[in-house]
Amino acid sequence: MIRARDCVAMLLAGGEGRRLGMLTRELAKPAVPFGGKYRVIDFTLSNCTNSGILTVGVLTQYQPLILNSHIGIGIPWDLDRKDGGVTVLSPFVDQKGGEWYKGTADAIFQNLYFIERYDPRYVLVISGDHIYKMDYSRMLKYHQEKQADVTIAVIEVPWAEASRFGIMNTAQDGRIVEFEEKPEKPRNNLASMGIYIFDREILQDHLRVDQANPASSNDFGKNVIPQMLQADCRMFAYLFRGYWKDVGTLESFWEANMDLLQDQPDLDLNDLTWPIYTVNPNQPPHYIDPAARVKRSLINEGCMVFGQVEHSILFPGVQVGKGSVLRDSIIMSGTTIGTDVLLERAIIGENVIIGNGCYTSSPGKELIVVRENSIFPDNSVVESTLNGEMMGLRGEKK
Amino acid sequence: MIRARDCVAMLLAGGEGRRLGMLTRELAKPAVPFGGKYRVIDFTLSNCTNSGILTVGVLTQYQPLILNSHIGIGIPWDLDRKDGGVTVLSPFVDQKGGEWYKGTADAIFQNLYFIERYDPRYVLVISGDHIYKMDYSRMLKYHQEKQADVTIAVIEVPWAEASRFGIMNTAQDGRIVEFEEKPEKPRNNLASMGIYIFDREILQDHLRVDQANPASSNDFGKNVIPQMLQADCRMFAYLFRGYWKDVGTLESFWEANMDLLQDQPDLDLNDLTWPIYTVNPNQPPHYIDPAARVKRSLINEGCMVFGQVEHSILFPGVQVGKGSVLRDSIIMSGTTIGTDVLLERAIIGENVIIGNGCYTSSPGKELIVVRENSIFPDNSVVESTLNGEMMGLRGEKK
Amino acid sequence: MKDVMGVIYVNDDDEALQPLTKDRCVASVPFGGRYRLIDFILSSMVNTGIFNVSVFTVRKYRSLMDHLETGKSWDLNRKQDGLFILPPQTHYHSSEFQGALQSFNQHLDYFHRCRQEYVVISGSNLVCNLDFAPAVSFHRESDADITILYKEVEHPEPDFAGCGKIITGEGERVQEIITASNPARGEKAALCIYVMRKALLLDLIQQCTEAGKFHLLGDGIIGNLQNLKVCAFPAEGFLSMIHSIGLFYRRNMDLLQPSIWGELFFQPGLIYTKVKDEPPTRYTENAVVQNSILANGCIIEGRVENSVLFRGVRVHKGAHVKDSIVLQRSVIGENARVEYAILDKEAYVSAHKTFRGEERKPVVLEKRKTV
Amino acid sequence: MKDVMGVIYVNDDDEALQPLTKDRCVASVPFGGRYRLIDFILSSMVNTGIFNVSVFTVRKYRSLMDHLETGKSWDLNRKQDGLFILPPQTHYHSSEFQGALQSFNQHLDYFHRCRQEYVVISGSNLVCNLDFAPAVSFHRESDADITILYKEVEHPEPDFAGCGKIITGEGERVQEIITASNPARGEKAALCIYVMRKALLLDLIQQCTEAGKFHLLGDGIIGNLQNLKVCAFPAEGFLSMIHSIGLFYRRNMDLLQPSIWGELFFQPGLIYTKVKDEPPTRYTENAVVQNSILANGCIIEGRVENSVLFRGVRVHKGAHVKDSIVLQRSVIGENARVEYAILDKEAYVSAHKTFRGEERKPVVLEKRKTV
Repeated sequence: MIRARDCVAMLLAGGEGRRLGMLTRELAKPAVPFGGKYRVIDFTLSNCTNSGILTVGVLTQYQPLILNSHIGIGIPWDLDRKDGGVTVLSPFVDQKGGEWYKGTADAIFQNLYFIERYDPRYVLVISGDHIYKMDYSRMLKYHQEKQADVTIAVIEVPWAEASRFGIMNTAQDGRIVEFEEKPEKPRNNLASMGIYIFDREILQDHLRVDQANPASSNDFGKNVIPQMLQADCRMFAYLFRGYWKDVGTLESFWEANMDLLQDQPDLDLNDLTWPIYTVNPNQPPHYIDPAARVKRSLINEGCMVFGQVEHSILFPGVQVGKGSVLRDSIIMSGTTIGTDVLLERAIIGENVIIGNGCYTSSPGKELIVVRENSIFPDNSVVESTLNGEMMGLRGEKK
Repeated sequence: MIRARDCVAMLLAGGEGRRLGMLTRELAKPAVPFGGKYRVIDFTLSNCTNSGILTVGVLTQYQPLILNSHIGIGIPWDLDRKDGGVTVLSPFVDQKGGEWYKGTADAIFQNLYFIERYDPRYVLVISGDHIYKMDYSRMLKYHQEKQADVTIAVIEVPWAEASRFGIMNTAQDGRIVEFEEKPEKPRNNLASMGIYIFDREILQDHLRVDQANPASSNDFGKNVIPQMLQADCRMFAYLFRGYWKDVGTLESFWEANMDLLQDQPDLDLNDLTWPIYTVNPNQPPHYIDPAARVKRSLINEGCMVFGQVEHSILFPGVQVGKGSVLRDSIIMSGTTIGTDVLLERAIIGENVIIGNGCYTSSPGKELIVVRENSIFPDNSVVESTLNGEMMGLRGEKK
Repeated sequence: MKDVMGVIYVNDDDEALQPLTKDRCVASVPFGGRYRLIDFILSSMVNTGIFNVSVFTVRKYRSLMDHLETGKSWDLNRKQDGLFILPPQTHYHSSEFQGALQSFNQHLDYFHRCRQEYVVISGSNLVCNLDFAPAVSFHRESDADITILYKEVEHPEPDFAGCGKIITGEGERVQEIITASNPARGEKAALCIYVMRKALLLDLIQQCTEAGKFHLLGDGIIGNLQNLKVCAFPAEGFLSMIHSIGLFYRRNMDLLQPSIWGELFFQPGLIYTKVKDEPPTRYTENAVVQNSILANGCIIEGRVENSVLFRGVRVHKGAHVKDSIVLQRSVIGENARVEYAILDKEAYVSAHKTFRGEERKPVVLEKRKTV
Repeated sequence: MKDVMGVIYVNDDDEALQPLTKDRCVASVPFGGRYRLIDFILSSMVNTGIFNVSVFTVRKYRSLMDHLETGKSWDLNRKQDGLFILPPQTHYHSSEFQGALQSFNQHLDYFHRCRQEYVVISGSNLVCNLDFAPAVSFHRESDADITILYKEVEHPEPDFAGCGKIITGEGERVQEIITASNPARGEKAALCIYVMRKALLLDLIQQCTEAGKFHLLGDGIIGNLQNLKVCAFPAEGFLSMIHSIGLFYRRNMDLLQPSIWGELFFQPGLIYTKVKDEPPTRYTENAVVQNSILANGCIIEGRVENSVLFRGVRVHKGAHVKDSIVLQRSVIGENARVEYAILDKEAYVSAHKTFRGEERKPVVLEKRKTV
């Protein structure tokens, strides 16, 4: 087991996630509900625990209340530790006044004192808005074996999509020789996953250089990594094989949810060797009526299903009335769906009430997104409660 | 027992406490160590628990890190509750941008959503920088009996000092007829303790009025209470009898510590019916050498005493070398005092090293205040490490 | 409720629920897809605002202790008051344990230490969701020495057989309690739930144990019907006392009625239990589930009808589970068939096998056993 | 240390520490002002990085369970691994318990479930602060089947009487273990601490229990000295095994030497225990304290010399406590005198009374008793 002080993880959870539209109106992106039970950040936090990385700083500033109360002192992820554990790091006022985080690198820079408290040899930087299972201890071992200054996790993406990512061009031995942000003609399909291991001292030095540069936007991908490459740091790419999804857009968020519904899902939530932890609700077993029909779905406790649920995800306490049909949809906690409702490709927020006979009508294949606490009277059309741009359906990537 | 939703406490812990000088350089005032083991805020938090007020919002923005990690999810105070419990409320960024708290009333106003979540009938507003034991449930009962809109706890102060306080002039039945902030010629010696119980709706209304007033500094004492008086609210004074001390100045902070050293202290820390909770350190029993002499003192675990300790307070893990003499002093955790040292009226921060033969030399009776991590070489004079103004030795009161 | 403490005692013999009680006491028997029997009475007390609860155990209480832990799931992990598990100070051989008063007498210290004035005492095999506040108010106002909760019997099932039939007079004053009877429809069945002052309980303990008598109802209460003012108070809602495998089976099956499901688990408060890290239950392409309740963590590839599935059950392709209760992490192999059955934890029905009982006589597959 | 688990077993009889063990097992006996004996070995394991620890109990383990709770104080309240308290599955009458292997055999499930490859097994009456990492490294490198930790005896005290004297040959290979002896100065005393593979432990359990033998050292290890490679490895630092009231008294008194105080409590790691909400100890005007250690929560108005005071002790005016060990919440009344004494928890020495033993024969005042 990695001792607490060998490696400290810094989890960037500050993303406002405008592209997730009203899902993030009251939440930081990593706090968005996912997979019928979880919040997006649960995956990275559980990865830390399962990898034996037991000191984690969570950097957050945008709407941190839900995130703060979700994380608490880390009990669900077994991160309530005497030595280390999880700490939520928000910006604060000191005698010089208060300062918000400017970019990802600035967020880490402002919290260097936290890292120094544990005096680690390595710093793992991860981001709270990706869905995947990864053993960081293997990546750390690779980092040590390569005697690298920096290791960046990469994943093979389809060539056709490579130009949407930050692409690493590597030498035979895995050393990164070039980094291209969204290249028009990619020479490689190894995309950065935004997961970095740094030797702590090198990270400190380069963050200080970056801070001193007024032209910098203090971002890892845009500024610090190129700066390190230029300074000839030993930077290696660590190839990750497995399921990985950035849920930065509504479409990809929906896809990642639907990916869980395969008969043999690529991301197995039932795998006891790599459990995904979260705060557990307290609800009775869900009820399936004699007239109900459920397939290719995830149903959480507390639900009552009288209708038909197909290729959909129900969070705790959802009610689906008689004669209703749900397809390709995600219904969050506490929402009530009346009788004879038709929902297709819909993402419905928490505690929504959808009256009898309501229906979605999406001529294109646009996702319908309904914000929490909305109410639809009987027989109305269920429409998105925010406009297209706010939902950011463009394929844009960070 | 008061049910969680009857009354919600809002604990104002945002104070920067400049008058406590370097003690608050890295800490919010309520986080300042006190009494050999505690932090100042422990007293109000324990009062809440012991009074059965189990839903507490702690409002903080100044250097909240120590306070956040001290409070965690409230386990030491038994405030880790499924329903309610303690929640630290820091300012945050939402889609309109970030806003810091302007005054005490503004801090509550910005967190009205937190109060509303519990739908309480009453709101208790307290402040995290007073040392006292008080059963808020009795004050609440008084509030209910009087059918008051607002109840303000008051304490009798010596007439000579009354002009330093906010004074409540009351009618026969306890109803407040007038409020005078630091009156030159007080007509009364009932001083406000800064402890308020509001009917929730009246509080909400008046906070909104206050927010709408651009001339207001959004402070309870200065703005909201006078505004309520003017609006003819039913406001009552609740007379508290017992020990109470505002530790807003260095001198009063020192006095409050020394008050614990009487043979029959006014504030009894050993009273099992009203325990003061805090995070417990893990240290072995303290050791008293055959040559040591300890009297009228509080000594915590982990200390080693080879010298003479008189009328002083030692936090955990303090070492006092042979031949040294401590008088009227407060020594915080982990500090090492060499041999033949003389300390009088000194407040020494955490992890300070005082070499052999050092001594304080205070011709006046000024308190010596040494900030954490300071080092004094052998035979040097132990002097304050910040100037007088920063320490705020003036008798000023809020 | 600050001045009321809760006491949960063993009111029933393990033997009646064999083989489910082979390694566990009755209080620890699983029920309703994710609960243990004790969860119902414990949650009822907590929801009523009783935050000092003791559980007196007799035998086979290890799984109960694992379940209750520090009381965290019921918000009873408190510094003052909270949950107290009080095992016997000596180990009882089969005939040595003679009643709750024997347990209480071994922990007089505990009673003396508690600051509460009143005590609500309850057996541990009740399936219920109760608010004790009305009973406590009635107790105070009626000036009774003891208040017994009763249930007016609604159906002819033997839920309350042997509990005692209460005959009341004016002002709900108890005139007689007939223990050797199965109360009929409309009659008042005693529920093993009592409200009294702690001081009186201590008197009863002393008086009875000195006389070598240990039965709370028989010796403590019926024996004092003449000296004390004993009153009766009705309990409302779905209510059963599980003292046979048949009742265990039928009361689980009752949960398939949405009205009972909604009443038992939500009204007046939530029933709490120890939470587990299980993902939502996954239904695959071929899943067919009807009239069933399912806890989290199951993977359903086959057919499930009229059944109660606990956490982490796996129903493989072509398997058919019907009219059955399947406990935690049991597996039903491909094309296997399970009918009128109770599968205890981690039981395994092999592919193509059939495990079938009868409607009035469900068959039990023991913990970790395979067919 | 991810692949090492810890096992703590009962290696000593309660009788030797009577009356301190009247209501508690040896592991639960208070020591050093605020600890219990088990804290030392448990903290040693945790500080070494062993995060899966099981505690096998035999009798009178309730106070031990109260003390250990969920393992939170040792950071062992974990979802995977963590602390496991494993009581006997049946209750042992006085002669029925014959050795640790009997306990282990009742919990084979636990061993099978654990993912660790190695196991560090230790008795529960050791006062020590050990880092097991060197012993585990030695074990792996020396290719030993079993590594026994030993202490080279420094003084003629009987700390290790009856533990076994180890005779080693080349490469620290154990040739003989003589159990019926008190190892003399310079000899190697076996410490009841063993390192081996879990698989080998399971073999030993099976082999011995099938033969009706249950003693870990005598049957499991000495019985296999010829077939297995058993090596010895030295333990460093202050170390005792508390198996008599005399040793209990003298090893507590040793803590009054600052060098031992600093070594035992801080090196190589901190000793953890269940924390309590006690204020700092208060010395009044007339307090005179010399050469003593005091835990929190005491109020000292009198005189304390050469003594160990646990949490919450009250020494009233004019009282004099000398050469004594005073356990939690005991009270010494005005002008009372206590000398060469051990006061168990909540004992009370009335005003003006004297309670005095002899240096070689300290007298014990039992829990909650008054003189």
